[in-house]
Amino acid sequence: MITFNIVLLIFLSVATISGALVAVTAKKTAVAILASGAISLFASIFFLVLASPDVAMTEAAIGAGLTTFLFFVILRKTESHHAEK
Amino acid sequence: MLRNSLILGLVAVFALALFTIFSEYKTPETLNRTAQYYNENEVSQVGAANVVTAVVVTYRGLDTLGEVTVLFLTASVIGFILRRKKKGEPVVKADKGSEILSTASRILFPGSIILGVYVFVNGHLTPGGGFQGGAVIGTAILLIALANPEFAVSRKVLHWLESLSGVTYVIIGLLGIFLAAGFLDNRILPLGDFGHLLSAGAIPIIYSMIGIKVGAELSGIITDINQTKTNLS
Amino acid sequence: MGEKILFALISLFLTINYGFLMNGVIRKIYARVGRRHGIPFYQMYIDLIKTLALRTNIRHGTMFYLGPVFRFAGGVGLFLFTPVVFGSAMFGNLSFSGDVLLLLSFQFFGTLGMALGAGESGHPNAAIGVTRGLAQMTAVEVPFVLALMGVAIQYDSLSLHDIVAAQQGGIMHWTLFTNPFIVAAGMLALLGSFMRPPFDVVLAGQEIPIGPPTEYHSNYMALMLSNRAIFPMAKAILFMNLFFGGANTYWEMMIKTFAVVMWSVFVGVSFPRFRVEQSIRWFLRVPLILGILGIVYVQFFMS
Amino acid sequence: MKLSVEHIAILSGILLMAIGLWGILGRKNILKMIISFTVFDTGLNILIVALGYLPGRTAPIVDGPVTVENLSQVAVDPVPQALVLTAIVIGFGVTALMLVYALKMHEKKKTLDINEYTDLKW
Amino acid sequence: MVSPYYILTIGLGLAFLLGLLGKKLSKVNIAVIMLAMISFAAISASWVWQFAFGNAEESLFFSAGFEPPFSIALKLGFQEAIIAFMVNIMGLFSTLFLWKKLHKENDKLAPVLLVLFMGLNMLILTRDLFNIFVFLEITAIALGGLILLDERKHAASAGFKYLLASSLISAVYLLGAVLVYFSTGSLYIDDLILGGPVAGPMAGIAVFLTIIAIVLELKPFPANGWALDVYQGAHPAIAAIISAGVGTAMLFVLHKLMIISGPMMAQMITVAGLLTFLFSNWLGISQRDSNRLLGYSSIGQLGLIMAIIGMQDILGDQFAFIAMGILLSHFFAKAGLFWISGIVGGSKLESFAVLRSRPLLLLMFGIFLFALSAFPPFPSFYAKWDLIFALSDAKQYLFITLILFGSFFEVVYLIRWFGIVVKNTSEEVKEKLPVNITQIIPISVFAAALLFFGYYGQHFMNVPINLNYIPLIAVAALWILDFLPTWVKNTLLIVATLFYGYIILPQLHDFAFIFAIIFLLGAFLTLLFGYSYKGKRPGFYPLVAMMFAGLILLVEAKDLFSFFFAWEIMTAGSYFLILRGKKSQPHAFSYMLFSFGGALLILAGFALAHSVTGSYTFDALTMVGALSPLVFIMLAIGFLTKTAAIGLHIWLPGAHSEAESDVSPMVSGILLKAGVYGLLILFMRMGHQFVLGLDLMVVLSWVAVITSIGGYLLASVQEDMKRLLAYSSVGQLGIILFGLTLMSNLGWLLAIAGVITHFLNKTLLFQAVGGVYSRTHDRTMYRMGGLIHRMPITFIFVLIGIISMSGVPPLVGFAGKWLSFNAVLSKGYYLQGVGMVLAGAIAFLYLFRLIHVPFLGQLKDHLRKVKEASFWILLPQIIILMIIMAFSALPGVLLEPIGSAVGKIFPTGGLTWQDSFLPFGSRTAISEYGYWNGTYVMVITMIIFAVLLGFQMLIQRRNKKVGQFNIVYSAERPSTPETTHAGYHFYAHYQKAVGFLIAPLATNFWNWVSDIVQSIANQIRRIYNGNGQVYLIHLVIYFLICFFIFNGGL
Repeated sequence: MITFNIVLLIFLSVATISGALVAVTAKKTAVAILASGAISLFASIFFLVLASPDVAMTEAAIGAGLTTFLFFVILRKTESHHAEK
Repeated sequence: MLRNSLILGLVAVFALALFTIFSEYKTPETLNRTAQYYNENEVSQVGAANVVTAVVVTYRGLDTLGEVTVLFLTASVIGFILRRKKKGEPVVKADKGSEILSTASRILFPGSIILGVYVFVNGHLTPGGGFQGGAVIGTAILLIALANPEFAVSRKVLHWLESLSGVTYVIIGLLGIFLAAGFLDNRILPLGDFGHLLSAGAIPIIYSMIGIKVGAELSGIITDINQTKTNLS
Repeated sequence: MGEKILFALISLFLTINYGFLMNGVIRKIYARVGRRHGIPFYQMYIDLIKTLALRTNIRHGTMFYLGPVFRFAGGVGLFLFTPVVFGSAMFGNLSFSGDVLLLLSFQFFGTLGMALGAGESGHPNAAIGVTRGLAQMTAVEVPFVLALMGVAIQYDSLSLHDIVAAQQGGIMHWTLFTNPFIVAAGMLALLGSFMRPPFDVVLAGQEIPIGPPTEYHSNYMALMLSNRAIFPMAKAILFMNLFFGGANTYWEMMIKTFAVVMWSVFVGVSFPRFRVEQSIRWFLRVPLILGILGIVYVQFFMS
Repeated sequence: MKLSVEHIAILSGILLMAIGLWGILGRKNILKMIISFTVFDTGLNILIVALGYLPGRTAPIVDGPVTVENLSQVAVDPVPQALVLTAIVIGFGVTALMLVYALKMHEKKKTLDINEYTDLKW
Repeated sequence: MVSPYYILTIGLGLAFLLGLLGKKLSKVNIAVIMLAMISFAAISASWVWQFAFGNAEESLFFSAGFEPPFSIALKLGFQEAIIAFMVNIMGLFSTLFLWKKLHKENDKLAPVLLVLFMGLNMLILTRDLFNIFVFLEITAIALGGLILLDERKHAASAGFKYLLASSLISAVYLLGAVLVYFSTGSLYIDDLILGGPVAGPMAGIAVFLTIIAIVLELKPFPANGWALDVYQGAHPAIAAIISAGVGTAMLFVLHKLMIISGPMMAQMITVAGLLTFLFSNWLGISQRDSNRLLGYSSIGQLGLIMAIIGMQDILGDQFAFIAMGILLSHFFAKAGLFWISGIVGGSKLESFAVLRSRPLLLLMFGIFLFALSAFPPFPSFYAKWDLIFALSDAKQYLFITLILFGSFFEVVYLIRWFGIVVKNTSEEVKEKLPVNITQIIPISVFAAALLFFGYYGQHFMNVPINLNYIPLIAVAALWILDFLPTWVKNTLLIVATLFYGYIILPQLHDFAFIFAIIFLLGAFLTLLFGYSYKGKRPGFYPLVAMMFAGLILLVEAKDLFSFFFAWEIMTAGSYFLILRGKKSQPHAFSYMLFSFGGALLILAGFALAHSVTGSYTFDALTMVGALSPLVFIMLAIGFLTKTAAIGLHIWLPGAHSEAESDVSPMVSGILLKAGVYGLLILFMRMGHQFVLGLDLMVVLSWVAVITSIGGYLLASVQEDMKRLLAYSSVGQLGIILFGLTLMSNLGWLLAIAGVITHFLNKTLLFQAVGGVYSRTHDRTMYRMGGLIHRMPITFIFVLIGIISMSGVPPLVGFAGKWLSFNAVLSKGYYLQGVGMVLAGAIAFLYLFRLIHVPFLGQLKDHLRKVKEASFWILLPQIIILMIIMAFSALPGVLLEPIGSAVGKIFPTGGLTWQDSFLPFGSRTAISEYGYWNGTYVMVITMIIFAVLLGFQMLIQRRNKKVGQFNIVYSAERPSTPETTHAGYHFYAHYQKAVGFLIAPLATNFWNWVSDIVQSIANQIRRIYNGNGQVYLIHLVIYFLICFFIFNGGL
């Protein structure tokens, strides 16, 4: 039985996995950070679908929010010198 | 390129290994006994509408205390690493954030703080709790810090908040031994009316303490990192 | 006991004289082979008297002083521990002190003492002579002991008396014929131990002290000359007892030992001299193999 | 192929973990390694939550149709959620620490290339 | 019992509270932390006390008042109490050690330290799988901070590698824990046991994941590069915490989880642990950085304990003892060593030489190293004994082999390090190492604890303990009295030795009696020499006492354990003694390697024998059955390393010659006899053994022959007096061995008499040479000459010594020659006999050289003012001389008692004694073949000599000594001694003839072996290329390999 949830989930997983591929292959670190933030967002939707609103909130707040910002801060502090060759 | 293909092969084998989990997985029909127990008895035993909260704060409270400890440690270590040699040095400012960001964050800031507090105070009733609330507060601080690098929450205040909430948490846990059945037992306070703000025994207090502590710690981490003078900036 | 000592002294006196005469004869033979006229056979006595009469006041140290004493004591001791004539009370000497192993080991008593004395002379060539002598001796020792062992196995005894007793009853009972291998090994070893050519580089003419040394002269020399009369005799008697049926009379002993000594003389006049390492290698080859053959022979074909 | 919510979630989780591992093992840049770690963790978290999921059930919160009485019939397992909650926070802590380490290392050598930090070896 | 939650409360509460204090109160900070640590220790101590002496029972402490699995519970049993106590002690003393550091610069880290130890406590106590994960992460993050304690150069990158690895590992663990929950519905460990072994494929994977994660945390080879870097990069005190504290806790976690693992998992853990132990130690050999070296050692030890945990079913009852024995040694020793490293500051092995300025610290350093090397009396020694025995009983021969090799490699680098520290000459110690009391206390306490547990530990062994402590107490007493001057200590030790002999000798019989006499008399004679030393000779007397204690305990031993215990004590003591020599470090090292390798073989041999017979007495050796030849070979090689049989001899020349003057006779004249005693017991119990129809005794007899020929040949080409004597010992031990292998009455008589005469001769000669050295400070013979004029008494001793040794009548050495010939004949070992004769002939070469080159010839200019050796050096030689003369005149006195002892084993074929017509019991010895009367020979020779000497004196009355160069040489009167004294390359022609026989085959062989071992190590350790990412790849590969092995392939 293909429900809405499944369609959503398939879409989400495709999105997450492509996001992950972007995150680990991106040349620019900033893109990778954004992609990983996106993954976290998708993941929190995953969690919602999996009946875990608590986890979803946490993932959104910490994974998508704080972590991403933190990456950017660190990136800004190191990048001015150079990025990955 | 040899190395890359090796790694790719390794990852493939790893995926294959994990795939056994997928192939062995059988969707369970019913809850297992622990989950069943929680879902059946939580309300009468702990009295929180959100079973996850009950599990997090009470049943597996020791994990949560550990979790708070992890954040505490992280904050301490980061503070130690980043500020050790910088004693007495004037904080050199990083480049300024954009105007829009700074304005937006200034508007959003109070709201975010209030949201965070709401989330952790209501942790036992609705999704969310101390960590989520704390994270929201932390994000708010982060935003404003990004917008205005000169912004710094008073470290003293942060320390006080962090320490007091932490100590309170531990003391509440300890009270569990004396007043109730064990360490971190939430029943040191009456369970109250189910579904109300002041219910579920000590959970709201604990979650508030966690929220404050997490918020303060995250803010501390963010301020620490943000204020670090990198050699080039 | 007193009787035994008296007999031993008589035996010693007779044999030392025989030794002097034989040494003279040998030198005569050497001279004749070299187409020289040579010395009279009694020359040794003249030498002895002459050296005894000469006095030296020189002493390089205590060991130097004691060297010839050690040497001669070694020769006399060796002789006294050897039974000369089978079954004879008079010429049985003091052989009750020990068996053939005692003889084997005791011959080094004098050598060692002499080497020490020579060493103290401070003459550099002394050391060279000693090292050569010792080195060659180690090589000679091996075939000789093999032969000795063969004899001991064959006759089940280390006692010279028993060994000779077992060889009685005709010439074919001699070890020479019952086990020619070990006799060959033993007799080749004898060449080395007599330090006659071709194994005489140890003595090396004038400079080496075991030969007529420069530092030892006068009455030191007298002791050494006397030793040269008794020490080879003792060895020859030992060989005679081991391989040639021993002697039932003193005359028989004289003949047999003369033959034994002559063997080394004849070899000596017909071969050139070996260097030390050559002689070591040689002894560790031919006589060693012969000796081992002898033992194998004894072990597998005679018992 | 079993096409259900939990299967898809598990599979996605596994794939995320694999991709994350690829990044961890393959990227030279320390920051990107850390990013890959977060991807890996996210995958793991999805996997865990999916293991606690029962099809057709809802969140274990007494609210609306979910009552105290039918909680055990309609709600999913709260435990994996609680565990993941903890895991996420801990993961954040570790990530933050790693980032600060990266900063510290960068301060010394001015590079984020992991290949440059091989002074200790053998 | 005090609830463990108080530890949590105190730890966290104070840690949180300290944030309040801020900077101003940072002075209080550390004191508060200290108090907290003390309270941890006190609480856990109270648990231990209550479990050990009270009637406490194992109990569960629920959290939140719900029963597990619905809440997290802490379990407190005896095991938990002990481990928690250990960890807390570590915390307490780490804090103390770091006091200054934390107090001055790093007040922020003090709470982190506190939380770390709180976390470790919880890790030990918690019974919840996920809770373990949380505390694992707490540990990881806390360590991540502590690694950066001070600004070490590479701390940051090391810490980062650590974080990478631990993140990956904890992710694996998390997945495992969750899967366990998924498949069983519980996270409570004891639940999983109650339900029987966790079943089902998913559960299998789950258990695998949790356990492999803990295994990975324990740094299995080769997935452990990150850990090595941390050990090297972090502050040593932090490394101590990681190694001792965290390692202990992790091991306990693994132990805790073992109850959910099946036998297959246990086997995997065992193999992983053993491979780690082996390779980690192997790779450690090439290591030059002290902290990294300790890291290798830590990882190795953890691997061993991990394997022991995996083998707990095999080990049965003894599991706890074995694990604790090794754990305790590792715990105390590794912490102590890291701390010492922290004090020293440098990271090169050589930099530890500064410890020489602090003897006490050096002593403790030695204690730690030897505890790690499993020497008695440390707990690891007992544990290793039990471990090997238990494994042998279980027929796990492969495991035994791995453990033995691992132990050997470990000893290689530990002992080399010790040698470098104590004796490396390239490092000059100029100033005193600064230390402060807070650093010394922890180290001292841990060292003391090792000694305490060393004594205490043996009571838990599986063996009937039958040790005599009196000699060991003497050793300890001498350590305490070490401040006294030499002569006092010397006297004390001599009196003690004689007194002990008075007590012990009547209790001993036969061979034990004979050897005891040698050891005690030897101690007495060699100690007399010691009066010639001035000053204090710090450390000398306890070590001497230790060696002699080992020796005397050896002959007192009546069971395998006491024997091995004494053997190891003796080995250690002699090693230290040899190490005291000026340039003896490399030689002492190789001595130790051979001895230790031999000891391991002995241990394994004993264990094998025991596994067949079940006996712990020497009777275990008699009825080993099919394994007999193997046991025999192992034990024989073990003992032959001590007697320096050819091939195993290369340690001896250096060790004996480079030792101090009075140590050389001890180790050469006396110590070697320990090996003979071992062989004696072995041969007595096992007799002839056959491999493929070949009698091993015959093989050994050839070994003996080659040993003595080789030893003597080598002796004859030495230029160094003591080396010459040392090689001579090799040869003589060959003769003794030969006697033993004859397995006949005469053969053993020869061997035992040889033991005694060798003891006398070698002691005499080494002491005489020592006397020469004391005056000339030179051992190279050709640089001397003419010493007879300066040291006539010593010359006489050497003369008597060499005559006696070379077996020339009338001295007692001839007895050996006579016996050997007779024994050979009656046994029929003719060809070997010829070899022995050749050896005897060669003996002349070196003996003559020994007396000729230094003593005769021309006196060298620089020796003109040399004086005779001092009285205390001469005195023991006089005594020995008198003994030799007595035995020479009356050989029956020596041979008859030995004969009666031998006769109990070989009743036939002995000597018979016939009365002679001289008094004093001079009797003629009669063998099957020949006869000999030593008294006659002596008397006759003396008379002849006296007569001739009298004659000479008569005719040369006015003889006088002439000047030195009064000789004629090449028609010149020489004037320099150098050109007129040939001494160098003395037997050139001999070498030309048979030099090929003394090619350094054995040395080359062992060099080759060590090169191979090292180069393999060097190749393997290249996998640790320092790249954190590569380490992760190792981890993943390791994980995957285990995964697929465990889950039955793809």
